[in-house]
Amino acid sequence: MMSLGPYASFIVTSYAAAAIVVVMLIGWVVIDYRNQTARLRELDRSGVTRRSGRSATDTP
Amino acid sequence: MTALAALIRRDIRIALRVGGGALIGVLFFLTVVVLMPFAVGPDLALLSRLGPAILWLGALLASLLTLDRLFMADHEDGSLDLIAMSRTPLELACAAKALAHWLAAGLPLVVATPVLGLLLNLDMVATGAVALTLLAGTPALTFTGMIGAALAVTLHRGGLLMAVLVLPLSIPVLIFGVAASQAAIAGPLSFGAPFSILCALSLVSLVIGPFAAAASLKHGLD
Amino acid sequence: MSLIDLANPTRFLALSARVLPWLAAATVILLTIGLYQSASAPDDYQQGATVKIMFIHVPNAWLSMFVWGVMSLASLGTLVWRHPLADVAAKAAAPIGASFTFLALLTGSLWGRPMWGTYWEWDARLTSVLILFLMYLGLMALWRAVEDPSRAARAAAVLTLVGALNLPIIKFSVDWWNTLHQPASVMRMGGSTLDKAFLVPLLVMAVAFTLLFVTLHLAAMRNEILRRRVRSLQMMQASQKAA
Amino acid sequence: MNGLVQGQMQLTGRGVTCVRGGREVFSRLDFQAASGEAVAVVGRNGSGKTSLLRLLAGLLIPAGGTIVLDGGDADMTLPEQCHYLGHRDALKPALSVVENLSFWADFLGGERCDAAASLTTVGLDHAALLPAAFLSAGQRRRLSLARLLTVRRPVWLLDEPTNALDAAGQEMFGGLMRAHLARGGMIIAATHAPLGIDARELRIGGGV
Repeated sequence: MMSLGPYASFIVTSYAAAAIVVVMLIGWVVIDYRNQTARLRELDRSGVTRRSGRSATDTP
Repeated sequence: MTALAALIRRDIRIALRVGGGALIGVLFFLTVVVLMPFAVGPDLALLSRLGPAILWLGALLASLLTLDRLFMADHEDGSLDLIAMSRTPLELACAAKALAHWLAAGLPLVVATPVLGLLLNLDMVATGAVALTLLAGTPALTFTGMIGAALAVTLHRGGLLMAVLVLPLSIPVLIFGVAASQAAIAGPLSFGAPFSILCALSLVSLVIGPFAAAASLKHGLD
Repeated sequence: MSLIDLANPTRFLALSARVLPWLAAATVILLTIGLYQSASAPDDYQQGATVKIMFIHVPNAWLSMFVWGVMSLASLGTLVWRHPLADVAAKAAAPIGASFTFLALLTGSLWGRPMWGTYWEWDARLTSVLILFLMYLGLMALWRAVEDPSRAARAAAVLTLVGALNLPIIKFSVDWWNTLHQPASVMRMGGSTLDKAFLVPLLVMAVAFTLLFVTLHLAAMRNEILRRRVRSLQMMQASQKAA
Repeated sequence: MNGLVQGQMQLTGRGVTCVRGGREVFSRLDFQAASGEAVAVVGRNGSGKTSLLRLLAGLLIPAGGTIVLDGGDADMTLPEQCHYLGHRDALKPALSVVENLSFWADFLGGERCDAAASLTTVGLDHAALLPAAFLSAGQRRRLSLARLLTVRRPVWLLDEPTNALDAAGQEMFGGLMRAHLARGGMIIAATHAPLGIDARELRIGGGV
């Protein structure tokens, strides 16, 4: 373990905060993606289709 | 009871959804507080002395601005007519709406206070004191401001007129809120006396606000 | 691959799906290298180990401005070419930019505490970043306040561009308002004053965080496109059955 | 679809006078309506049709005269036994269709029926989970009608109820009104267009 000097807690807090915020951003993106695709699938099942006639979920 | 619970639930839901104003109040609070040092100067000693006053003024303006639409939105889409006709007494419905507004827009101000206290160089005790006085005092702001919101419906005018009507009513809350926080920080007065007056003001406004708002709404529905 | 192809949302979804894993992998690798290098960087003779905070503070501060730049470009796309993908790019960037700005503020104040003895100093640079943060929040509030995304996009684009023009003015005013600040160190005229031992990890971290932003931004843009697809399908669903 | 109305009801207005903004809208108006009866309030623009409905709903205070409901629920005032369907739809665009409807059902209280069933009746079941902001004017009107079905009230006060409804919607609405009258309900509607059911005409404001 490297020595961080008298202000170790500040350094650790900074890195931890950065990690938490980044994890939250990733979580937001992933959960949002799941929500939207789930809603798209639900709409697809209830028979709503886009004007072009393609399925709503076909994201190649 | 279910009627009032339904009303509270609906109002909170609307405030939190797209287009709702719950978090804009906090943002306004933040902005007002951040602007202060630019006018006063970055002197930390001065800022920490003015801190409670700045926070209280910011909270006062923020809660007032979001109150503007409390009854106006329901009036414009006709909901207010149905609320007035219903079996629920209009006074209780008004109280429920104000409570929902406080939960969605007033409570976040209290939660944001510690962060702003940091910016104004307040220490833990001072920040805690200001947050506590805001917790006790913002209900009074909401419930007196509600009278102005109801008058805005009656007069078909919101915004500045409402501010002019309501701001004088909130002077006592401001006086005792700031006095209690200052007492907790510097003394020499005790914290208890102004704080209990502040709580009393909140309780009184809890009673007077709904009755006054309902009375003015009843005459403003045509 | 022409720009027109990229501009089609369906094409964009397909392309971004192929690019995203590579971007994510590159981000992880660079972040690992950067973190290792910043861990093994020596202590500063003045600041001691607290200099390590710089390795995340500076990239976040850089991104806080870079993201606004990206949003300004996207806003130009919205206003000049009226391109829907530009709206999507601008909207998806705002929360990410706000997060990075928040991190810049937080790490800045954690760095400042050992140096100045207080978490917050109305120092010119911190204050400018705070104003930038407020502008991000205002922009997000604007996106939330308007229900119709294409109408919100117009307003947000105007606000973003005005903000971009205003930022130097704000920075100048704040500098003038408060002359008690440290001199800028990385971009100083006549070369950097930072030692190479700090500069290399700093640059690696800056690139890694920029890649992180690009990855997140791309993913958020995909979500936004899907959200709009859901919205338009729902509107169709509302009108589909008449009686 | 069982009953809500306790016996016969009679709504009587005697010498009702309405003054708004210092102007006398109508004066000494006598009218009555009974259970199972529909009254169509007609008259030119500005003759006070909406004002009459709002007087009945208790939203305006009459400058003179009396309005009495005999035979209803004695514990409740007239407005509490009325449904008021005004020009404005009392819908929140941020809430979904079913959230809007179930809020009013919870708030208005009293005897109620299934919200999903009334959405099906008015032809909005496919849009139940969508935000009300996505609805067209006609669909918003249909959603307001679903409120009248979900919460049972003996008296319906309708202000231009067929506005924005298409032909199929008007036919559906006619059926709803006939069913309401058959259960012993009462309808008072201000209208320019034909109501679609047999109704006694109440002409106010003179003229043609």
